[in-house]
Amino acid sequence: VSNAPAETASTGAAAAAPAAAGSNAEAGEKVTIGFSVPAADHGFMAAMTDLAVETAKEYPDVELKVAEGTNDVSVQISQVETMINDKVDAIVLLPFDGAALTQVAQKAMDAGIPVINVDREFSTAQSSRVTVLGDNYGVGVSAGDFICNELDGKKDAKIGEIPGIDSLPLTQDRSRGFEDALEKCGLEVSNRVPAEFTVESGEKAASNLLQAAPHLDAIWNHDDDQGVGVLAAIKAADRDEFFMVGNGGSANMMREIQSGDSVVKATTVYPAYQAADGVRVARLVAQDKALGDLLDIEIPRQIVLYAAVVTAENVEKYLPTAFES
Amino acid sequence: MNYDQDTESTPGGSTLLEMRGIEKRFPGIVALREVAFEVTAGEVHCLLGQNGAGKSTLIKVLAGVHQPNEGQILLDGKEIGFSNPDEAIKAGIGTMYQELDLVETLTVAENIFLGHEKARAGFSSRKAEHRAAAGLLTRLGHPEILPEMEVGELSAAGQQIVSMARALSRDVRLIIMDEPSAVLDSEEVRNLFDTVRFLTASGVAVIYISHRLEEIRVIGDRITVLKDGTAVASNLLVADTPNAELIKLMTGRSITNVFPALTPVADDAAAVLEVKDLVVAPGNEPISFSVAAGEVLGLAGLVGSGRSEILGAIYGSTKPVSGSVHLDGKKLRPGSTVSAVNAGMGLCPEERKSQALLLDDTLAANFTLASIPRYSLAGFTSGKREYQASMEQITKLELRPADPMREARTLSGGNQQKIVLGRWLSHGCRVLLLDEPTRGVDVGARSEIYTLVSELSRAGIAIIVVSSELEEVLGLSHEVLVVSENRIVHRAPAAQMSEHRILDLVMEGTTL
Amino acid sequence: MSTTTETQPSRTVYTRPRRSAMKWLLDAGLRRNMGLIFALLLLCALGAFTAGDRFADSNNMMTIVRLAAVTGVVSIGATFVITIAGIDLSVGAILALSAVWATTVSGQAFAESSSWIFMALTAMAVGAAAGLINGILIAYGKVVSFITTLAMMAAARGLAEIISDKKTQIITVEPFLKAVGGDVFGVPVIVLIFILVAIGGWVLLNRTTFGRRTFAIGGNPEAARLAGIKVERHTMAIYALAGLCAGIGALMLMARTTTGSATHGTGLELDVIAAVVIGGTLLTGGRGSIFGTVLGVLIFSTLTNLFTLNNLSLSVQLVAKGAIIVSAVLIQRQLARRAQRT
Amino acid sequence: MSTTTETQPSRTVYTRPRRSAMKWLLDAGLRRNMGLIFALLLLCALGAFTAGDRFADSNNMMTIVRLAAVTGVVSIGATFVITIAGIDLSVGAILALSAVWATTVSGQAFAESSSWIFMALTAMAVGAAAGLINGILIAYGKVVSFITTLAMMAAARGLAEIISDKKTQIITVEPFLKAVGGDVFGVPVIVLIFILVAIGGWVLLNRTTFGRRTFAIGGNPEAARLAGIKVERHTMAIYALAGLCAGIGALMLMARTTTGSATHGTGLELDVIAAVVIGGTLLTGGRGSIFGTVLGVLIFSTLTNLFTLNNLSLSVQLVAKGAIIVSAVLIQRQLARRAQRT
Ligand SMILES: Nc1ncnc2c1ncn2[C@@H]1O[C@H](COP(=O)(O)OP(=O)(O)OP(=O)(O)O)[C@@H](O)[C@H]1O
Ligand SMILES: Nc1ncnc2c1ncn2[C@@H]1O[C@H](COP(=O)(O)OP(=O)(O)OP(=O)(O)O)[C@@H](O)[C@H]1O
Ligand SMILES: [Mg+2]
Ligand SMILES: [Mg+2]
Repeated sequence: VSNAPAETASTGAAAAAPAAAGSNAEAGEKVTIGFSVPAADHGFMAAMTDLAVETAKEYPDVELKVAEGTNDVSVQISQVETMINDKVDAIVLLPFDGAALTQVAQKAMDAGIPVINVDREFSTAQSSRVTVLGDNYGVGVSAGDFICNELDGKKDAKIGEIPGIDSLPLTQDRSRGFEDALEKCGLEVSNRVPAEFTVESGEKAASNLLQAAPHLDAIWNHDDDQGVGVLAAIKAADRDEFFMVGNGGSANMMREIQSGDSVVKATTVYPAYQAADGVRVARLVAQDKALGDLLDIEIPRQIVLYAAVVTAENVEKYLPTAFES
Repeated sequence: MNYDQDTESTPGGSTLLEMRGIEKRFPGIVALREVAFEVTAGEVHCLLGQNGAGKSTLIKVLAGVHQPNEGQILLDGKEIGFSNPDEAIKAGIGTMYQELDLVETLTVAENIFLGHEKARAGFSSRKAEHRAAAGLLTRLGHPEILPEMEVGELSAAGQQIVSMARALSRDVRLIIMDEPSAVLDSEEVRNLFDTVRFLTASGVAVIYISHRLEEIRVIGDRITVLKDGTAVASNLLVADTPNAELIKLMTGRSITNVFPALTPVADDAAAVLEVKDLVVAPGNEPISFSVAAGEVLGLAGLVGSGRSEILGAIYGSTKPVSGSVHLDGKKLRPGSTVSAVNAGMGLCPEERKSQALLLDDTLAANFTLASIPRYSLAGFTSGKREYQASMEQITKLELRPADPMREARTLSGGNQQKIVLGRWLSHGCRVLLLDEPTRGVDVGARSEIYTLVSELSRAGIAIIVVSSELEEVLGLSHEVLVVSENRIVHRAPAAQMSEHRILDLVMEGTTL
Repeated sequence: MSTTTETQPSRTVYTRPRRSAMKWLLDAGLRRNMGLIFALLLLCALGAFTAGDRFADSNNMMTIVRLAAVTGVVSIGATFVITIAGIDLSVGAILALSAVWATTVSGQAFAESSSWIFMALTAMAVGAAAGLINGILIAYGKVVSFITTLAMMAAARGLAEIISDKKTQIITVEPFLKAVGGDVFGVPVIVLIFILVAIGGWVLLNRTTFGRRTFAIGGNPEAARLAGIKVERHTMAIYALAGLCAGIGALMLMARTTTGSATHGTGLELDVIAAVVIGGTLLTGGRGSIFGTVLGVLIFSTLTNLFTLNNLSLSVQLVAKGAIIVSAVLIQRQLARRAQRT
Repeated sequence: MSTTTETQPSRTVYTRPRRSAMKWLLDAGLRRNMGLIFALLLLCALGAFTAGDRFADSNNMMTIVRLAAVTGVVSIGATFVITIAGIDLSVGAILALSAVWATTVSGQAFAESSSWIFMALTAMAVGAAAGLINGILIAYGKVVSFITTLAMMAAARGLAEIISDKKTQIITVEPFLKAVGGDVFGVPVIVLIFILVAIGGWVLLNRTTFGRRTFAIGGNPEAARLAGIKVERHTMAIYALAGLCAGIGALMLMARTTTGSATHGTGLELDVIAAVVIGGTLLTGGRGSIFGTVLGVLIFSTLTNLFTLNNLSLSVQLVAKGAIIVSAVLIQRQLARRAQRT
């Protein structure tokens, strides 16, 4: 993504070292970057926003214009319109709904402002200069594969799934990947209760799920932040006949994995530093630079971040890079 | 009227309260100007004046509801000022407001003790309150009003009794009664007077406001007359001041003939309104009668005898159990006010505030409410036509202030009543139902309304009048229906009836 | 025929004291909304001060109005509902349902083969129909509006999700996007729609018998009933109108986003009620101001714009928003009181 | 009917017909909530029928109540607010602010070194203080409650984000989790808190001077003022009470989730108002029922549980929820009407 090694780049203020990024780190011409995201109504989104803002502060040549976080596409469109009027040099856009923001992104591109699309994809690739994505389908597959492996051919295993906001395409992609992976080993999801990415909703969804399924073998929880609530519910119900896989890669979950006596056995890394990377890329694009380690003199069109699986074996390696949700 | 004559002499007690140079301004109007007013302990001081003269405003200043712009209030010779009602209450001033000031969703006992609940450490003691409330109500002659009843379920008269009980529930030195008799019948007014006498005998002063001069004669000691916000006469002795002089003081003219002569109904006049076997509520007897063009029919009876309910069933505001109503031979849809209004019927309901007025809207909007389409072209309203119609009614009814763009809320009680009448006058109906049309209306306007009724009847309109003042029913109507306990017990030409006869008929009709 | 004419042959003609057009304008709109106008101007001054030309730029102004347009149109409908002391929590969900219904595959195919107008009509019809259901339940079923529209909010949103299978429907009918998403003489069509709906709403509320009855029902439903007004039918019509406005809002949002989605209009109900209430329409009914509503919507969208132009942290923006809302209302009250005194 | 043995004829005329004391009692409590009880029983029957043992299981019942507890406590406070014809949109945000304030690092460190009670007290104090600010603005500033609490909703949420730096604060004070998150004789403490608050709320509303005045202010504020009640002070106290309840809700949610977070209580305000209104408290004020509110909260939480046990998709849940809400109210009305007729 950036020229820095992934681990250090991802931690924002803590470890990021622009100096390591070679010549790209040197201050270039001053650029203004517009930044618009959905409301920080859950921990992951908040972490993502914050990392981006922190990252921007590291670069003296970047001025980041943060628009009010909103889940109203109409408002978000207007924010982008305002940025276009404002003639910013690049826009980092994490759309509430990718398809709905496509047109206005196109408008920005047409106006000569490069748009960096983060996390939730536009409906046409031409509407952004670069797309930085987590691998949502891949995350689902990883979680599914891990569960298949752990259960080791156990038939009729009961699997619970606690997705996040169900109407988001990224949730749908994750579930699809999960289903596909389970299918390969002959399993399927027996109970599925969506939460809303918040601790509170996670606790509520899990409480009900545990009642609906008197016995479970595994749970996949889509989001580590809501996972804190899920764990609280599991403790309250005093259940431990199953194991749980998370997603997101929060420090909390990694510590759970590390402790060894938790139901949490693994989590997939869904990087919260996507937006931060988006900001870095935007800076480079605006300053007309390339990614230092690639021969390509242009920034690539799409960057899909790798979805690693964190387990007790490799948690030491990932913990320092994890975000505090 | 035959209230028991007051034989007490005017008490020469000490001055309890004095108001000096009171001035009260509202946006766009000066309601009180340099008013001086005094009350001595143990007297009944009557406050007279036309609608909008400022009576209610004056007593609200006294009760701490309004703060005067100028002037002083002295209690026992010491200057005081009330910045809120609580302070006035604490100083021993109890008030029965003109517009009933009860919380309809609370029970009788809860209303009586509101603000001074019987409680131990904050926990209310329902039993003690119920006992005390029942005691007060019995003392007022109404043990049938149970303390646990919700006030909203009581009739207006019942609510007035509760209001009275509330004023008595505190230690008071002065009680203000703003038109307490407006919703009461003669029987009940007598009851009220007994209470007033009991109070004055123990040294409590009473400020009494009413538009019925006979009542003043019976209960009052001294009179202060307000006109357009100024006191035109103060401390007149009741015994020395004839009615004619009072009327002159209030209105600036003399009114002699109260009830205009009725034009007899032609023998061949067609029945406009026919009521056939109407059963108003489950268990009631069916009622039938008809009213001819130009006829005024009075419904006489005691409060709560069911007169308003009969009007409601005819008008369609409540759905009758069975039976039918015909207007010009056409059957009306039962339970539909739309059908009644379209056929040419109009109703002035008894509770103007809750049933008739748009308090926050202009007078013009209130006048035209029933005939909105008439003041519009192809669905678009015409301000000019509305203004014209409103001004006509304002002039005709002598409404004050004469400004169609004023909010109805800011008008005095009597003037608000005139708005409702004006609504149907400008609408123009074949049949007009008047439920207590002169409630709270001053002498001058009252005679205007009487004249209006006779004019309307001459123009061929059928009218039904309900009034708790038997004199009014008798004076206005061609024929009288006596109603008792939801039944029509008698029908006769008004000329053959008297107040006594009606009361006798009512008693006979009452199942004991 | 008024009896007055019959009994009084000579009829005096009363002429309304002449008010100059200027004074009338002051009275009708400006005076009462002085505080709001003041608050809006203050925000603009703040914008000009903090963001200079970038704020005062005509493009930026158009952006503000464009943002206000969707909420604005829906708020006009809600003004009627709140004027009769009702509340409509379902407008956001109805908007989503209308948008999704109009953009389903079969619908779009039909629109493509015939005319884009059908897509627009579908959205409006669906909105009006959902509003009508609200209206029937409230007026004839006597279920309180809060509960009815809360239920509709859940049901319409759920139905929208089912219809769209939770997928964002991309609009492929180009003529629709051109027509509703385009410009006329440099003014975006959705802004024109907003202006038209606002003017239409103002006339309907203040200059027609329909509006007169609306105020009457809001002020005193019992009095309205006794005066022969069809309170139930009128109430039903008003909720249908609010639904229709949500449908119009749907097609505007469709053009703006080039999509139909079950997530459209999430949280819109609160924005709408806030705009209407800030605009001076009383939740207790009987008073309503379309002009005030438009100002309310503009205030909120200017606020968003201001925040976007300046570089406040998201959390600080929220705190500031709260403080600004309360101050705006306090200023409004202060000015209104002073106006009354003079 | 009591007959007077005085000279007058018996005049039972001031009263509308005729209800015995027994019937009155029935009316006051059970009868009025009959429809709700019926709806809840119907839901339970449905649960037992579709999910059998899993539904009727005592653990499951406890889960339903446990999930109802937070919303329940906050709704008790809101019942007072709505009884005086107010509205409080800020409870969710206040809850978040209280939770975050109590769980900041320094706060937790202090609690750890002294007593966990301080954490609980902090949450309640913050809630009450925020409510007090609402109350002052509404009662003395005369800003309508909708606007004030809308502003507080934004401001409190923003402040919570600033304080928590948008991070989920994990609670490390074990004694707190043990005390509030634990059980007493098999009953979760948060359920006990819910029961206590409900009983306390009921007593306060129905058995004290405070409650009496609350009803009076809601029923007719002008009459209450004329009766010498300090309407402003009382109004202020009620909003503070609602804030306090949100603070209690915060510490319950903290125990339930073992965290404090600025996202706590998102959307809670609507759930709360819905529960209160379904429970028979009128938005127009003057009538409020704590028992009804508790039933309302239980109905919603049972509904969610039912849906989850039956593995319904969220969209279908939404549609069903809408339909069930409206039917429940229609049934309620039908029953009430029948009760009136007999
Ligand atoms: N709150 C108010 N705002 C504006 N004007 C008011 C207000 N209250 C009263 N007025 C005006 O003050 C004048 C006096 O009214 P008031 O109610 O005292 O009359 P009143 O003598 O009691 O009449 P009535 O016999 O009809 O009750 C009227 O012109 C009325 O319109
Ligand atoms: N809506 C109602 N619900 C229940 N009882 C009612 C209702 N309206 C009237 N009543 C009762 O019916 C009886 C007849 O009342 P109604 O108002 O018709 O009497 P009235 O003769 O007009 O007396 P008033 O002068 O008090 O209006 C009374 O006992 C009254 O309390
Ligand atoms: Mg008066
Ligand atoms: Mg009557």
